[in-house]
Amino acid sequence: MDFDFSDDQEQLRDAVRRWVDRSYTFERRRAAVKAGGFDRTTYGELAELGLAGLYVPEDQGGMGMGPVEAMVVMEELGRGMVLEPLGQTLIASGVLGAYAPQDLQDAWLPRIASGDALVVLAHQERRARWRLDVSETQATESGGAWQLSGTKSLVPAGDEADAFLVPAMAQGRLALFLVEQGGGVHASGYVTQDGSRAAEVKFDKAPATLVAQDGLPALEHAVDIGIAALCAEAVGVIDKTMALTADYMNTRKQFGVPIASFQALRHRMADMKMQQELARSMSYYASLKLNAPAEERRRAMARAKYQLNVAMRFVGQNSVQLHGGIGVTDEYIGSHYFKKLTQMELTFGDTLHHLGEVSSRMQDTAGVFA
Amino acid sequence: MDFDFSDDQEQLRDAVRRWVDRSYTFERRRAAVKAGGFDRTTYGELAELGLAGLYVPEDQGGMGMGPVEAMVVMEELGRGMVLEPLGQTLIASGVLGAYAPQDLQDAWLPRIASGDALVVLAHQERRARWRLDVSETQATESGGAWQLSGTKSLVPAGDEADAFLVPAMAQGRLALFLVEQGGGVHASGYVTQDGSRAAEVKFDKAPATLVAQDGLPALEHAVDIGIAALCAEAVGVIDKTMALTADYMNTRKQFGVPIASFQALRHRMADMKMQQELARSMSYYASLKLNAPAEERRRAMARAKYQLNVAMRFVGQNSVQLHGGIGVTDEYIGSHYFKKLTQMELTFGDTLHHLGEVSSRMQDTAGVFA
Amino acid sequence: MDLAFTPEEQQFREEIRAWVRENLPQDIAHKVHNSLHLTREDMQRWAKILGKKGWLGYGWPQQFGGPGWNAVQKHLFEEETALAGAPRIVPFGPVMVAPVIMAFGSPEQHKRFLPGIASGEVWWSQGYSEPGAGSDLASVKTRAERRGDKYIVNGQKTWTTLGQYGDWIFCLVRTDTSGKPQTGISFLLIDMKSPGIEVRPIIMLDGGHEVNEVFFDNVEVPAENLVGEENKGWTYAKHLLSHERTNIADVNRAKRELERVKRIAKAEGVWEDMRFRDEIAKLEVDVVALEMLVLRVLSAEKSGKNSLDIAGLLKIRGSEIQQRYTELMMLAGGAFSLPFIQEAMEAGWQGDFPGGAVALAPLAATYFNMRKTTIYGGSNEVQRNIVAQTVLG
Amino acid sequence: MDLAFTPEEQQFREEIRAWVRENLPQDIAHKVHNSLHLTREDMQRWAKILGKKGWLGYGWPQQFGGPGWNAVQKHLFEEETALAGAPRIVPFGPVMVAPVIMAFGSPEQHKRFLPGIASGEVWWSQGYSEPGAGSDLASVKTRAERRGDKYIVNGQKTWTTLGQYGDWIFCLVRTDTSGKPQTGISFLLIDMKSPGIEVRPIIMLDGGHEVNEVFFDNVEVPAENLVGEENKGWTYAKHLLSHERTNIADVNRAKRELERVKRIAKAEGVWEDMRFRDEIAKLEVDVVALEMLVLRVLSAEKSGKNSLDIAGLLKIRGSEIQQRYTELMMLAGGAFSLPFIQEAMEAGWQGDFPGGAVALAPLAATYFNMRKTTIYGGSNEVQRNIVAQTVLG
Repeated sequence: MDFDFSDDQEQLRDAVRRWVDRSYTFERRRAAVKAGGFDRTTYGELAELGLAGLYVPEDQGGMGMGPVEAMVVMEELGRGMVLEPLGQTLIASGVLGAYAPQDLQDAWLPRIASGDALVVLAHQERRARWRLDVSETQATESGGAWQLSGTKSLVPAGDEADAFLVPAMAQGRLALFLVEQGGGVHASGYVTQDGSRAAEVKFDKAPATLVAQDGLPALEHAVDIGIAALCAEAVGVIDKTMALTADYMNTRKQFGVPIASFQALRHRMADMKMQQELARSMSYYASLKLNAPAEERRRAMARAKYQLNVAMRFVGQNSVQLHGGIGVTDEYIGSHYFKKLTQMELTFGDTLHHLGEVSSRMQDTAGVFA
Repeated sequence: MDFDFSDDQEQLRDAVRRWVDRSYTFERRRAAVKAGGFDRTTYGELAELGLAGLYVPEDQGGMGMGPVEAMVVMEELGRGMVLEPLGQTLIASGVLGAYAPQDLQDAWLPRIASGDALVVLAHQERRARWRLDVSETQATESGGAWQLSGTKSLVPAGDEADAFLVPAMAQGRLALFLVEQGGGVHASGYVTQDGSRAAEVKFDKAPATLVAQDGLPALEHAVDIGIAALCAEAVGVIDKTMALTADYMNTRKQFGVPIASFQALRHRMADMKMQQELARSMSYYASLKLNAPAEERRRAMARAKYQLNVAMRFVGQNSVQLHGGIGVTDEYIGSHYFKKLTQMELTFGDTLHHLGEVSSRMQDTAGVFA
Repeated sequence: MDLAFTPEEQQFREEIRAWVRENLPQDIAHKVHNSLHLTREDMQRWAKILGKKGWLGYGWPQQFGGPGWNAVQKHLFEEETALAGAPRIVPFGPVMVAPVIMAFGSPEQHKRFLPGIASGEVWWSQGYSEPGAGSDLASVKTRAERRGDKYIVNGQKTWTTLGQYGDWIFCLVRTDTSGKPQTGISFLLIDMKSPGIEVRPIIMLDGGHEVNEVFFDNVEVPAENLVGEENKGWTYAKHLLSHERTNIADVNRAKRELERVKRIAKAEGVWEDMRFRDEIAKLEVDVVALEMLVLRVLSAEKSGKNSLDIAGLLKIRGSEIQQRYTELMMLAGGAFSLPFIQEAMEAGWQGDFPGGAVALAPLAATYFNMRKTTIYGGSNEVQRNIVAQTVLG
Repeated sequence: MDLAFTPEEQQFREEIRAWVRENLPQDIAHKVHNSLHLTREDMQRWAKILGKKGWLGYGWPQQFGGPGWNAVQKHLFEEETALAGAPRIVPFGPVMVAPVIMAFGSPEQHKRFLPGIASGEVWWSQGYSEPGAGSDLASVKTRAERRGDKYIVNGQKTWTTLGQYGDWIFCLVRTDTSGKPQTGISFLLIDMKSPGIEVRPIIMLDGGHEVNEVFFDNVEVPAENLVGEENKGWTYAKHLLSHERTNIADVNRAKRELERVKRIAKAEGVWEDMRFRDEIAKLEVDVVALEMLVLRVLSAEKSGKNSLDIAGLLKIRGSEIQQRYTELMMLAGGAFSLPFIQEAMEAGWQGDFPGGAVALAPLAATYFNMRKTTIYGGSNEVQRNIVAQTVLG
């Protein structure tokens, strides 16, 4: 049992942090939001750092790294509120590497690693809410070729992506497909609450390649990779939110003294610090359980996302409150962290959903190792 | 719409308060707890004040008063943590007056009003939890005479009472009976957490008189009378708890200053004050809805008991915390208020039960008048 | 003690209800019921309808042209308009500055300013907060120097709600720096068309333009626009603040929005989810308890027998509930609350919203916007200080 | 970074587990698993079994006869004993005073006091708190006057846990009143059989006798019982307090009690109630998150690479969770938690409990008793002050 990061991991963290601090300024981000919430150049820079290939094996041009390295990277991207969806790339490369036929891997993984191809998960449907086992998207086969029809919502960078991982019903059973942007795909993009880009993606007899016949385990795995990445990203967002809030409280004066001197506000910060450390602990937990057997992994992700959701809401709302008026203005960076936290709470399952998952998965004994 | 008390109501309050302050000292109460948690002499004094006949019509020897007067009285008894279960007397007289045949009323109401007869509700069964519509107690009829067999738990002052209101299954349907202490009744008494007395009461072919063939509405009404009385009592307990806590905070010094000067503790008190006023508001609401039609009344009681439960736990736990060490000693009166609040939370339905009741009774519109 | 309204009060309610049914424009009510964007014209239109009826200043005494209603009648009016989907009355004129002018202004000021406020013709703004001051109102820095029959005003106000529409602004200004902060403050009425005034928007986190900074650069204000006496403005300001808090709980809007939470939950399929419905149930209890608290205050005001010193509790609880129902609506929308499509918050928008869930379009923005309610009007932390004072001394 | 224990750590755990399985008396474990009353004899019996094995001072370095375990090994020992239902080690001797004697005591004191502590023969009590002092430990008033080779002690200590069983007591006493409160405090070891000592019980709200007042009336204490230097006791006390907090989160007990919450919920039929089960689920997440937090601290201690300054968080969260599981157990019992039948909290009681629900007999009392955990050991309010200091300076 060891929670120290290796030197390589520390170096990776430093590299990403340096890029965020030097290249990914708030002004650049703001411009990117105005321009639609996704910037291919920025994504290219992430790929240049090797991050797009983090989960891609070295012989496919990637770094062949694991969940802990992904966690380190996502924390730093969270600290900078980077808009480009690297978490999606982790999902796509992780799932393709684990479930796709070899030829599909050979075709896509090198392109993902180089940043040439952005592949994202397109699974959200209007009536499914947080359920993964239902879909109204239909897949039909004819002469060995698959076609998909249906609509997926809130697809990250959906009109900028080069391909999609899409769950659909094939002969009454959920399967997972890869669909390329192009004929039969109509993506309509928009900006979301946190400033990033998403799209409504309509598939109309779109040509598709089968990734996994038994799609639900692959889809669950995809979402779990996303949850672990999101938890880590959230830790970065929370860390930065806490730092901003502490700075503000030590600067801002009311009634002649810094507001950091008011005990009621200090205790609030202590409660936020609690959530911050619980969040970090459960983000570690999520990443360290990501390669566990499916049942154990699912239980761990539910626990982690529940705790992170609680922490994100508590820290976000109280940070705004402790800032007062400035905290609710667009000009101040803190309000953007708050919106980011809110959006993450509503991604990959909300608080009540994961409470339900924890509840239904409880066993007689419980603990980190159970 | 008017929340002022009438002069008569204020006089009633003064009379009860005077009795509590002068006659019902903490030392007297402590002695009563040691002696078993119920004192017939004390109950007689309540009856002398007319309180046992509060709900009994004047022509039956009572005061013929209503829920607001009951509320006023219960608040004051709560303030003094009076052990003797006047709420039970309100239940018995209210239910007998509303549901029993006239001859049964004539036989019992005058004796209840005078304090000669203590009649209590015996409804709790081990497997029923908070459900009122199930019972394993069986009633059988033979030649117009009823007999009851079964066990009721946690019957207030159950080994001191003269008679019981008992729900039991009669030909597959819940009916309500009156059973006198005596043959076929075996009551085994004990003290409860708040120092008051209760008993396990076993009925073994005990002779019974039918109060209501359709027992569920009567039992629900009984419990609702109990809830309204308990809410009012809780307001008295909370008021006194708040006063004790404020006094203590202004007296007790730490680090050279009264602990009332620490902002974090002041804000806690503000939150407790919120609960105190919400509790009082919902106690008013409960009493003012007690004569409403059954469906509206049940909804109102669920809302009220839910709010009071939340308030009781919050005020009780925080009062102990603000007191520090002294708050968890038997010697200090405050710890007894805390235990009283805890017991009331677990009487007539806990917090989650009433949340469920509110949830299942929600309508499109909501408000005090809906 | 009685929960029922008197027959007279019932009849009063019926009259209000009938009048609102006939006079509240349905396009405006539609926007209110769905959190769609209200234009200046929308707000002004409703204000003038009320003004014509004599109800824009519904809290005014009869001597100034108000209806002279008691506390319960005012509450019934607020309840009926809120439930019907009327916009909140923009308070700066009729609710805030008017009572100050009535209490402390000259007869000339009464004649000059009150009619325009009562009719809804003149839009007033509030010039209280200043940069860096927040809840510490007494630290006013905007200066007003007396030169002959004029004041020369220099300084800056901020958080001026809807100041971009303002015709006039009432300001706290510093006319004396020698004594304690509370002394040396004056209460000045300023024409916003005066040279030297600049209004700059503050964009809020939801993307909306609701508040402003107002800059004063050598603005000349006729001395006759001073309310009451010089350097006594702090007294008048406190008078205003006590008026500001009467309807601060906003429980009638909460009742309307609770209904809406239920509608949205049903549409989104979470009404059948016990976990989500429990959250609504808790909110329902909170709303009912708040309403009882408000009714207790009204009853005490009406009878004058027992005054209830719980304005702080009303502000705290009311704002918490406002935040909670906007939060629950957003949560009911789930992931479909996430698209940020500003045009979809305008009435009549015909575009495609993701998943066709256009009713959800304003929910996240409304949630974000409502974070302000625990900050403004005296932050909830300041309110807790006040409440604690009543308990602990 | 790795969540798994090393093979060596796994093997260590297995050894502990096997030993505990063989050596923990089952009658004692039964009491622990059911919150039944533990006698002095129970606690002493287990202490001596551990003492014989050399594990009563399981945190001691090898030079003083301890096993010299690292942080992870200590945790594994605590986990295995807690899950098996061992009583908590009474900390005053082996966990509190022993490290102070080791660090600051003389070789003679080492020889005289440590063996009796390590073996479990000698029962120690703590004399820190005084009436009216609470979290303000520096305000010690109990005086110790030097007369020749003796100190004469007068004053009063309070909240002395299990002091009724004590053979010896370690005390903070005032030996100098001239300087700041923190200076002039000395650390004295006192034989509780000395004339002039009186121990009076404080009965707790659950009816239990767990803490005491200890009165000192001209008690003579040989000067050789002074630890370290006169007037430097505050330094030693702080050393002790830092040791006191290591296992303050008590997460292993929390895991055991979480299992018990589930057992009780199933027996009471509320496991199938989604509302109740959700409360258990929240507790489960809380416990897992706390365990991760503890493991992070252990890892940091083991590697010495990153120190984690979060003792305050562990105390706050650990105590909140302790309170919550006792609360949930009581709530699971519902109305049947209400009978207060003290004999039913003794093992082997054969009487009739209402409804036959004898397993519920201690639940309310345990809930009441656990209210102390957010008060003692530095109240959670004091802990929040400390945590805030780390964030805000």
